[in-house]
Amino acid sequence: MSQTLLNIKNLYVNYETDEETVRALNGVNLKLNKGEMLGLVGETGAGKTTTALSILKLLPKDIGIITNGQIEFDGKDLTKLKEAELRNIRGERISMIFQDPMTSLNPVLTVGEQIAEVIELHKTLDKKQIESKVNEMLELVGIPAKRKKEFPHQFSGGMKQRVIIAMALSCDPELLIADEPTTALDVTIQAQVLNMMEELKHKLNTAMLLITHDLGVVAQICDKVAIMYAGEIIESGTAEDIFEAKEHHPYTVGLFGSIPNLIEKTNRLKPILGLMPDPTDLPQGCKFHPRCPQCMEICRKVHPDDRQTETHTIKCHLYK
Amino acid sequence: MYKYIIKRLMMLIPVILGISFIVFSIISLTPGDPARIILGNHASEEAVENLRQELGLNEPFIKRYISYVGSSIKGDFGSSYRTGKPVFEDIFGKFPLTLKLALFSMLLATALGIPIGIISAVKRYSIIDGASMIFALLMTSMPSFWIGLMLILIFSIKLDIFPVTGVENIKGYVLPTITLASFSMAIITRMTRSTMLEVIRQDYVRTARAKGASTKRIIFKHCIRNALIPVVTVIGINFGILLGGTVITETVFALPGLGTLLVSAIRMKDMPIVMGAVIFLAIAFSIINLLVDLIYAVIDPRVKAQYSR
Amino acid sequence: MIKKLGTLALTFVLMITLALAGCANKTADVSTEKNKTREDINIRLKTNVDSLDPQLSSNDYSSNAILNMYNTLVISDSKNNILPCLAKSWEISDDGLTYTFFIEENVKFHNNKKLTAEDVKFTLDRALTVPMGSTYAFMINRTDIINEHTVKVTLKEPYAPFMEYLVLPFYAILNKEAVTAANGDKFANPVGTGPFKFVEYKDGEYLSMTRNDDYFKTPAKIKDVKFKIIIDQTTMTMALEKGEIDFLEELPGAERERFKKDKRFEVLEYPTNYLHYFMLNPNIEPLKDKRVRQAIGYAIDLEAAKKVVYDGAGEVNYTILRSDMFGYSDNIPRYTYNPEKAKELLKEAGYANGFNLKFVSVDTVAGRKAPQVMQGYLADLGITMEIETNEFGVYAQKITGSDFVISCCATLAQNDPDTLLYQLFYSTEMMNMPKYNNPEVDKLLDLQRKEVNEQKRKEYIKQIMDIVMEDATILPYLYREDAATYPVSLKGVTPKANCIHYIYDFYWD
Amino acid sequence: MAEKTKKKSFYIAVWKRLKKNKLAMIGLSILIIMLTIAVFADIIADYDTLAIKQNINIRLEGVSKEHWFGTDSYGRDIFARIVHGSRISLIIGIFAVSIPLVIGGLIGAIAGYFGGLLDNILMRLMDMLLAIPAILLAIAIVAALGPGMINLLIALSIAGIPGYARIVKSSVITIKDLEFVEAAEAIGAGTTRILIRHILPNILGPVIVQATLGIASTIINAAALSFIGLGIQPPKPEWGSMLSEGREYIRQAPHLITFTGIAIVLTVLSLNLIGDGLRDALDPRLKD
Amino acid sequence: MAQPLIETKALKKYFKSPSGSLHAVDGVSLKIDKGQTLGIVGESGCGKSTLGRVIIRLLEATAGEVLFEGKNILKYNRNQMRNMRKEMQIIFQDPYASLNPRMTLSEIIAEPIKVNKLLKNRAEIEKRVTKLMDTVGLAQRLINSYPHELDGGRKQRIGIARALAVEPKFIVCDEPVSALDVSIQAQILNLMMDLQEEMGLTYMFITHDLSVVKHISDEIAVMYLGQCVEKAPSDQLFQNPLHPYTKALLSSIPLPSLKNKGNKRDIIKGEVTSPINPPPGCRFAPRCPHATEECMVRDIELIKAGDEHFAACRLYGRGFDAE
Repeated sequence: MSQTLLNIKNLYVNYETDEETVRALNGVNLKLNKGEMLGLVGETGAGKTTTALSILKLLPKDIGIITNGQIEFDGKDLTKLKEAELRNIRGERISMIFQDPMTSLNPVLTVGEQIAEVIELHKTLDKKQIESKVNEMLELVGIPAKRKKEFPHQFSGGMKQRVIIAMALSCDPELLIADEPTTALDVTIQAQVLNMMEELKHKLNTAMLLITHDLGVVAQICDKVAIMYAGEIIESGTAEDIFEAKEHHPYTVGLFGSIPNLIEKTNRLKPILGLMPDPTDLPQGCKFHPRCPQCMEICRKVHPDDRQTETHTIKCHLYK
Repeated sequence: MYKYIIKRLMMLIPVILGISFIVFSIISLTPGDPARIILGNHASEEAVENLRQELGLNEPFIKRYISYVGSSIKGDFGSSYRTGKPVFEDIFGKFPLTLKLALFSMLLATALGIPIGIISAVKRYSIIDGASMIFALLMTSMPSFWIGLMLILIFSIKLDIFPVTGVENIKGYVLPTITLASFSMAIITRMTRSTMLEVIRQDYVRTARAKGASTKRIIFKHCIRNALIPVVTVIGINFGILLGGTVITETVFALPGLGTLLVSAIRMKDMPIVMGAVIFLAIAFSIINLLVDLIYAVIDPRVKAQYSR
Repeated sequence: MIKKLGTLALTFVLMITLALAGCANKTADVSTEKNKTREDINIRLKTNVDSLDPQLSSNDYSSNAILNMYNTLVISDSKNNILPCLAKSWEISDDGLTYTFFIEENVKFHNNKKLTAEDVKFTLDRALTVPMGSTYAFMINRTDIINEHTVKVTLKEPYAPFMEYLVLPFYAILNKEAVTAANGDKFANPVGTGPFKFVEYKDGEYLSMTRNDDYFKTPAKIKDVKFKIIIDQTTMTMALEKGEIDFLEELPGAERERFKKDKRFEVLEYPTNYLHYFMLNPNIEPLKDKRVRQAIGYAIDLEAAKKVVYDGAGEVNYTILRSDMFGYSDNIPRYTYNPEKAKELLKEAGYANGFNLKFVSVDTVAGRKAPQVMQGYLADLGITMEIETNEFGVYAQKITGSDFVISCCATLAQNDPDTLLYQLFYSTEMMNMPKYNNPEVDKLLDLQRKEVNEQKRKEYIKQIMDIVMEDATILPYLYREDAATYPVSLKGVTPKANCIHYIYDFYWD
Repeated sequence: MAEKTKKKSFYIAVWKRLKKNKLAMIGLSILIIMLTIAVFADIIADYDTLAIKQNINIRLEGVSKEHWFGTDSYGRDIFARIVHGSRISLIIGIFAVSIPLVIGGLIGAIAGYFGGLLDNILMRLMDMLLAIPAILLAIAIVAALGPGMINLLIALSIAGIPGYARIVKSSVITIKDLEFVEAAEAIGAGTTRILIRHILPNILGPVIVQATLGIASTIINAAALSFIGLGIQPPKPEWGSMLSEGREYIRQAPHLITFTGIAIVLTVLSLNLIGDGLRDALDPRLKD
Repeated sequence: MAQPLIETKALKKYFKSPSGSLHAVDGVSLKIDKGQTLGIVGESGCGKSTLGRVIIRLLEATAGEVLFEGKNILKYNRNQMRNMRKEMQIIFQDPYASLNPRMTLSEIIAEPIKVNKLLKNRAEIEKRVTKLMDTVGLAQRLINSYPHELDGGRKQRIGIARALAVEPKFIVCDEPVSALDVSIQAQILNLMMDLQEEMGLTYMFITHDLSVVKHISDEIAVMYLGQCVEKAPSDQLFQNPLHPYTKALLSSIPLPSLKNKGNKRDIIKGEVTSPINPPPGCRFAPRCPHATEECMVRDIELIKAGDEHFAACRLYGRGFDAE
């Protein structure tokens, strides 16, 4: 079992504005080993992005607050670090890429400058060394080095995402957090980018936390999977546990039921009824109970804890 | 790029023709006879009459306009009824003072406006934000002549630091510059603050933070350049207005700028001066707008791409 | 980080103000000791110079300033006596038609050409052709050269105040050669014989001159004269206080006590010949009826009005002629403040409950204030008056076209009342804007103009005054009182009713 | 989960956000005070006896019990004149904004919605008006038509038209391409219905902000025009002309200037504060 | 075979752009029978949205015909077009931008009725609105709420109710579920299929999501750079894709199962070429592994390559001398 790189224990995060308090994360536990790719799956508002942002403490200033829990990275608890120490980790040891490539690059700076910036921040290299590193990274992601003088608006969506990935990996970080990296791209371009990310994972041995709502993407490139609902991880395990095991959390069953199957012809989908819970007043007990077809009396009152098999955990009273 | 500049300058011609017609009609179709004004109410009727003849004021309005346009195309903008000197000699006599005043006050307004705007955006809802907003609002809320008078009272009379009038030496420029700058500074501060707030929320700022860049570096390297693009327009427009010479400040500080010349020309119905000055200002205003657009292209590569096609 | 940005902004601002303040020396101090060595003087000029050629200027303030570069044949002292200048002496024929002037010999122009009778003839002949000629030279018929230094001028008909006219800047003697070369350019380099030579004129800023060392009399004591153009009154008083200007003529009434109490300054108050008066149009209802016009005369307390409009400066004039003018007598009828009589007259005229009228005014300090005071007093009689403050251009056009019911005006009188009465009451006279037409008055005016015997002439003037005051088309108000203000160390300033101050006489002691 | 069925309109949401902005509230309270003064001017101080009646012998008196703000150079009570002056200034402010708002708004809407040649011509016209400095245009008009309230309004309104035309045009262009406008076309709604029901209600935000700031700058411009003698005809009390009258006595009777100046600054400041507050409230994105 | 409800013939739509003319829709011929759903699938920039808008004349076509029940509606004048509006409707992708934020729910749904004067008095309209809300599954208590108070799913239901208000026969659905979460997406798809069965509606369903298009469509047309490259019944298309682009498209979809994880799949290289002044011939040629110069000569029509299965590719016969 490779060595644990990231270990999130019992993480609680609230968004406090003067009108209301949004309880975004409610006790998240997550473990990621070196060189491993974990898929974090969930619908809008499940708390995927909040989890990612709290690792690097990029939550909106004095509004997104970590109220409880630790985030251990390579032995150190990130939640306790001061801003200066965190800054050294961001971009060098952990880097992050975001969903919409169109707006993630600064329109007025050349692509080369923006990649060089992260190297300047963390590595003490002279100008020539930095330039050659920039060229190397661009070639790595399949973009001709001579285009480093061009501006973001001269690249297509797919190309921009490659630049962003090159930028994130240019300091050879141990962990890359990718928040829905290919959602905004077309299917064919998404395929190209996912292939590239898989190759880079093997070549640079970078651990990756891939956040997405597309179970297909998770199946294709992830080693382990965690499914989030209303700020909690309700099921996690290896890809085999999630895609091939028999027992599943009712929400996971509902998710798979909502996706049209490409192979057989199904007449009607089996969607999950009702709506996502309101994060300002979450239901008692199991947060999924209002929408759960197998809801029992206990589910309404008692919060279920993890039923742990060797690698597969499910947070549901059905599987005591 | 040059094709674009020439096209923009070509577009200037219809605008100038339009303006010249509007101003020409306002001045000539309204009461008040220039000849009588020049000779005063003592002069006899026939003295006024042959001066009218001399200045060609008796021809119908349209004929005078056409002859005016005809001669101005050839470069002859006529000479002032009052001084008899060619129009642009008077205008260029007064223009350097107004230009200096406009430059100094725009410099001061930008030097103060932008940093305060940035600080109050970065430290939103803090005391600095509140204080700078109140200060900016106060400046726009006070009539400029009131500010001017107060400045003279305090700095010239009581503290005796700056002169009341006259711009022989540089000290004469201080109080008028502060008066003029107060208004544009307020606008620049508010504009910078709102664009900075906009830029701070952009995704690429979040990417920069994820790269481990400090807030200071993000503000200087990423935010300011993007935030300044719309601010440049505001500075351009304000500079154009200042070039028109602010009559009020010039009256209070007894500075013979373009504004005073133009207002007294309007009152005296000195048509050639009014037309010359308005056309000169229109050209200056359009050139400034063109410069603003070119600066746009320098700052924002997306805009440059548009022009070079 | 933010602190750094803040300090950056503050240092930037301090740097600018210091740079602007630092590189200039402290302005001249007003205190007296340093003045010993002073040889320059800054004088406030109220308007732009509209022409450096005195005959082409229509603005009194501007022509009074440029007069210092020229000389007239004769000048006047503070008591309005006519003294010789370029004309050593002169003879007037018995019938008052011909005037012979004997010119000073060794006078040189600034282009050091000698002054000859030819220059004088050229000046007087040109006076008839220029536009302003109709206002100032209507009485001259011909000018003949007797010899190199003697000139004979013949008038169209005898005109007593002619000598007073020769004092005006319009009659400054020009250099024939220079003026013909300039051919009508108002701003060509002026060539005069005056105590000061032209240096530079920057439109809207200043007019500067320097001492003419080979002046035909002893050269002026002051070397450099600079007329600074400051239009705004408030700015003017502050500039005086700061020492940026050393002499101004019209200190506003509000500031007089303050400056009188201030021992650094001297305030010299004197009445001028500028008569301010209201004009009532007798040809337009409701002022057609004489009694209504008289009622308006009685309705206004001119003493109180003076306090508002001129802050108490000057003394009210009820009789058009000033007490020191020829032909004045105490029993000229006048309209003192008498509201009851005014109401009575209105009732008689059938306007018991008042009427509406519009005051056509001009955008000057007096032009804005006087009508407002009248408005207040007329309101007491139930008369509602609307005030229309116009641009000078529009105002001039309206009054010269007598397109007004009631308006205000001012004119420069002379000691001899002939011009004043002629302008205000003669039916064909252009300045008679209310278009007052009384053949009786016309006859009397002609008689007094020709009458050489002073006693008879006074008699005629008395009769004229009785009629015109009765008709009340002109309601006199006051002769404007100027207040020349200057540092105590400046000497040689004398009261000048015609507002012509010769800088030549000024000196720092 | 009880869903509120009350008709919680968009404007109530805006009001809730505005209420949180302290500065805007200060501005609003000042404005309300000014408005009440303007509306009840006759009750607070009688127009004829105090604001107009001249009383030469109590001229230029300082602050006193009967005359809270002292008297002016004609002996009239300054407090009364400021009170009645507020009515005139606010009327000028409101009219000199609403007229160009309607005209400029129409031009902007037409230019923005139809685009093409019409847009070009109209915008060139606006450029012309904009190229002539606003205050000079106003002076030319007042000098031409003569001073007086109506001409002052005309002068200030003409200068305001291009500003509103541009704001409305840019907002219309952004709204025009949104899908709910296409949906309206799809159900057969005519152009006028789309303009009135769909586009205009959605461009109110920036226009209201510009209007409040517009009233503020109009009051200052009116004062400036009076300062150079082109303002309202006496004896009507207008802040600008009161200020320029008082200027002469700045050293001898400063109270003439101070109180009127403060009145102008307070009113204009309150309008600016509200304008800024509205801009934040109407654009929810600005809220973090 | 009954006359198709809607049919397009060589439909073209070109836009003027600063550097040439943009061929958004470049000669598309399709037909949809009554009660059927035609899926239009393709990547961004292939012109699928423009096609939908041109058919219901939100955008004016540059060339070609659109036959609704046999009649070419492009020739209709304003009034004819006004009652055509009642027959054809559209549903949009972005729930936030497709509803006027200043109008309440009932106003939005009632507007089509009022504009087309279908019902006169208020009570009848009110009744119609509540009935429509039931059909699309909206709770009655939301009648007075504003769009900004509702989530994406409910807003999309309002869009559908608005479209149904005029009882149309044909609805263009422009990516109606792409902006929704998977669970909400499933609810809306089920609703649309139920409505189709109940009211016999005909859909043109535009999307970039292949799994969604397979589920809802009877027939699917694949578009690339303004042209229809393949058209077939949905099962045939997925079991036996013919056009190289369709093959590449299907193979690049990540499947939510581990069956063929890890084995190399042939994904296409490069990026979509520019639609401005496109060269003649097959648009996919620059990226197609089987491309030869023949592909670059002239535009290739849809060639019949099976029962109702057409592909615009040289591999399936000489496309340009039509049999």
